[in-house]
Amino acid sequence: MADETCFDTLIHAPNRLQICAMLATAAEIEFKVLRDHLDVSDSVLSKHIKVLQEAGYVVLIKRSDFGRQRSWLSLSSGGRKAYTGHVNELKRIVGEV
Amino acid sequence: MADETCFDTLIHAPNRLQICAMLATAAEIEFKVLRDHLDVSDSVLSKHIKVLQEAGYVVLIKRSDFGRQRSWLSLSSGGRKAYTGHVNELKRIVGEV
Amino acid sequence: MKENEVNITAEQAQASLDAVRKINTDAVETQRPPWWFLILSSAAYGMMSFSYSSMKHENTWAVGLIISGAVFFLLFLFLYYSYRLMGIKLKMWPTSKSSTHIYAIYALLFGVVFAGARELTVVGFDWVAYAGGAICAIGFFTMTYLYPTGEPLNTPTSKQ
Amino acid sequence: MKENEVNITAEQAQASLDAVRKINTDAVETQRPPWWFLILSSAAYGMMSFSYSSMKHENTWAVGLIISGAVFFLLFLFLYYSYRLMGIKLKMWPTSKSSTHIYAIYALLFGVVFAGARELTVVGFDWVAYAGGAICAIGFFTMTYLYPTGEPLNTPTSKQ
Repeated sequence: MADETCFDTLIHAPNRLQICAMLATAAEIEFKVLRDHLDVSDSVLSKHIKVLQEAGYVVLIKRSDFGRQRSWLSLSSGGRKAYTGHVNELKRIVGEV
Repeated sequence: MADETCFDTLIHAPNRLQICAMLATAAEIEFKVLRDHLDVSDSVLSKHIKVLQEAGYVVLIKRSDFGRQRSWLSLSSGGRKAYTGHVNELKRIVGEV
Repeated sequence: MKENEVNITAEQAQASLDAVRKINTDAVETQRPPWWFLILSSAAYGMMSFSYSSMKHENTWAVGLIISGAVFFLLFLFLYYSYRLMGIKLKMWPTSKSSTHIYAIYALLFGVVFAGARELTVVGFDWVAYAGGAICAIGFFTMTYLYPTGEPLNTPTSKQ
Repeated sequence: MKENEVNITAEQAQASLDAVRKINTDAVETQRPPWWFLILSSAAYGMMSFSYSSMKHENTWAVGLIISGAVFFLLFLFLYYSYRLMGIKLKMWPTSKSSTHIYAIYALLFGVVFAGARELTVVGFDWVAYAGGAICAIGFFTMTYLYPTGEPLNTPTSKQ
């Protein structure tokens, strides 16, 4: 495969890798849904999201559904590229590719 | 009003009063939604729900929506009566009725 | 479990009632339908009353009644389904004495307006159909806006 | 931020990949539509192919195509809306190289079957319309069941 491989320490932190993996499967995921799937607290998830946001990997949009304010998270194209590259590098390390 | 008034120590515990107040407004509320509205942790809410369940005030039903298992909570008619009675007693104490 | 002797002060009771009021306000805000829904459902409801009043053998307002009724029903089905997915099953029936009062207002107000407007329109007062439709639309809008949970805000306001 | 020198062991990398696989499995299970949806949408899809193949000037299968297409579209609208309320916006377009492959299979398989079945049916092989419809229904069911997220399970299985 001609995919890029690149180890990314920012993504490698356990919770962040899982955040990216989850976000990669959908267009957008709500903050609370992501929190429940990862089984972490609000504050822990917020902290990681902030780091990923600052790196430009994750985009946060607030929208209202039926008067309820919700925070939606999605992977930016840069974030998706970095995540894919990181997973490919992990695969290379375990000798899979 | 001819409503019953009856102080209920079981309901009076702060979080439990709020749980009953929230459940009284709808037919059923999902566990996670209730938790987010009350801003408490899963374990704290579980503990209170258990007490209310054992008293027969709250009913818990598990259902699945789109493959997602969800716990739904509702006030039993006994729970609703106890809650209304308790609120009426509180009103009597503050001299409102 | 239950004690009839009161063992809390008025201040403590007031604090508890304030907590209940806060939760009720929260619930009302959460369960209040969005504006577009309030407007569409009220319009459909007003249209139902108007169509029912204007219905005669020689016209087709019966179709108007069926269509507006279907729209009204589908809107509520949609609302109910949406809230259910968001984790709230809306109340369909009165469950307490206080909510019975609210539902009674609905029934009385709209039952009387529906029947009355039709009677008067049939007798010849055509403008009553419009008035009845408007009353239904505005009344429904107001009631749904104020009491989305079907419960009055049965909490102390006198001490505020 | 990025380091090209590898500073973790194969075991650590494997553990990370396992975590990713766990999340992917979780996502697939969450986003997999319920059985009734899979069955209805596959049936509608198969019907679309069958109607398209059987469509001739002298019959009304064009109506069948329109109806099954509308059912298919509405089912997906409903699914999309439901998931959105539950906090997940489903992916509509391929976003990565691996998901492009999945979408290409859909396009190729169904494009070829749709066009081919019609060509052969028009030429006179009536049974091809049934075969094409069945292939579309089964293919769609399988693909949607296996890849609800539009992503292959791109995680290590060789070491399991």
